[in-house]
Amino acid sequence: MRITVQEAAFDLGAETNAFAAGHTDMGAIVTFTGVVRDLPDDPLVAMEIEHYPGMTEAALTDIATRAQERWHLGDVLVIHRYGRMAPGEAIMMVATAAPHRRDAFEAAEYLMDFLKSRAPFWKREITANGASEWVEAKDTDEDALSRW
Amino acid sequence: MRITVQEAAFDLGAETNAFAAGHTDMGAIVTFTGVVRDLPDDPLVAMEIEHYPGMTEAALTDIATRAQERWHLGDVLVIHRYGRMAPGEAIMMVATAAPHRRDAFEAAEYLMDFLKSRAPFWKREITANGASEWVEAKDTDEDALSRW
Amino acid sequence: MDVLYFAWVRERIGLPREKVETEAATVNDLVAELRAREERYDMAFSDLSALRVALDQQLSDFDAPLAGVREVAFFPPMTGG
Amino acid sequence: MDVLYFAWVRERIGLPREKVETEAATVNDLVAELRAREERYDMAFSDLSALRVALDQQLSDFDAPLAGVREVAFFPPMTGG
Repeated sequence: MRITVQEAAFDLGAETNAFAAGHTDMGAIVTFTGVVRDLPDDPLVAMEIEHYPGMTEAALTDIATRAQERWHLGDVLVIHRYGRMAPGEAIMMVATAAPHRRDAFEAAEYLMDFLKSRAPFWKREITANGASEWVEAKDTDEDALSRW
Repeated sequence: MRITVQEAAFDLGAETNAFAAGHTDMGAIVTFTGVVRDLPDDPLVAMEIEHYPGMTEAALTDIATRAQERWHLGDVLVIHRYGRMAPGEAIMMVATAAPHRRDAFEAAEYLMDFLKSRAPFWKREITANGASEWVEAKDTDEDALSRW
Repeated sequence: MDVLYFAWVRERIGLPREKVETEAATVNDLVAELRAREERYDMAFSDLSALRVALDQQLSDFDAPLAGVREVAFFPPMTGG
Repeated sequence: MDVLYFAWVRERIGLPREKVETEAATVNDLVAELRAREERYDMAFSDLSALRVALDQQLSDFDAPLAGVREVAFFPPMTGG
């Protein structure tokens, strides 16, 4: 298991290759990547993410540990950034390796559902006029937890 | 949509980066990669995949088109190899880009479930003593289709 | 009509494709004609539940009509991914 | 006891963390003490349903006891991913 919380950008492809290369005994690799959306008519100029150092790593480790207890997994990777990032940049990724595809898929969805609502990150959107607004949590994200 | 059926190996990280870079207007990117399992005590020395040129591309395009009709997706990528590949090598990958993570995840699972049982590929395992055996289709793979 | 064989069907019959002159009305009729030819065909088609058929590169059924079909393919259940 | 504030809770209260001397038995008691201090605290804690609390970096509840707790954090619902 590798949990990384960092300010710097990461290379999705390089991380994906490194993760896959470390698990050639696993038949199935799933990745999820969250991206700051870059829409043509969007006033968004940046996303800022605040987090709770210490608790963030603990919460992500706890979520990943639960996933490993629940599914037959070879490994789990979570990378999540904080600080300021531009539209089009990757915010975070998770990766799962498993002998079977269903485990890899379900575990990745589980990681994402809990990461969204249980890891202490808060997003703020900075718009062209300099205004900034905290992103509100969605009821659908809280509801997503009920399926697990 | 890009559907590629090829004999050559592909670079999972490079394909993932290229796919993500082409869809910065999408918040969620999911990839699935199937790997020839490389187990320490496994007699497997190679996997050979036969396919049905023409029908393969048509079947994959049909599956991807159905996924795009069913979920809100920005794009779909399918790469599948045929011919001989060594343990540890990637056999295939799918990628989905969507505004929301649930669509990206479900569409990727749907693509995989149908690709497994409806795209004309046949795997053969070559063992150390030179014997080769066709991989048998699993009932669980056929059953997986019933959820869609 | 082009008849194609894949995977172990190809191996049992011993060739990947052949031209077949037939008046068979359905896939089942074509299978019966092929089985009557030689032992290796008879063996290959002995358990249809272990076989799939595609007509002009579309998955189909053994009771489907062959009118207008140019390419028939027989193969075991797929194992891609 | 260290009390931490994140996101708009931090902005409304105007600081990211502070030391608080308290005999509060529960999180609710601590919140009542803070609200009584100043308008900005009263505003920040006006709707507890919009807030979450962590005790020693574990998510908890407002009626949880504070005995033995060294770090309390208040923040809005998380929005990672």
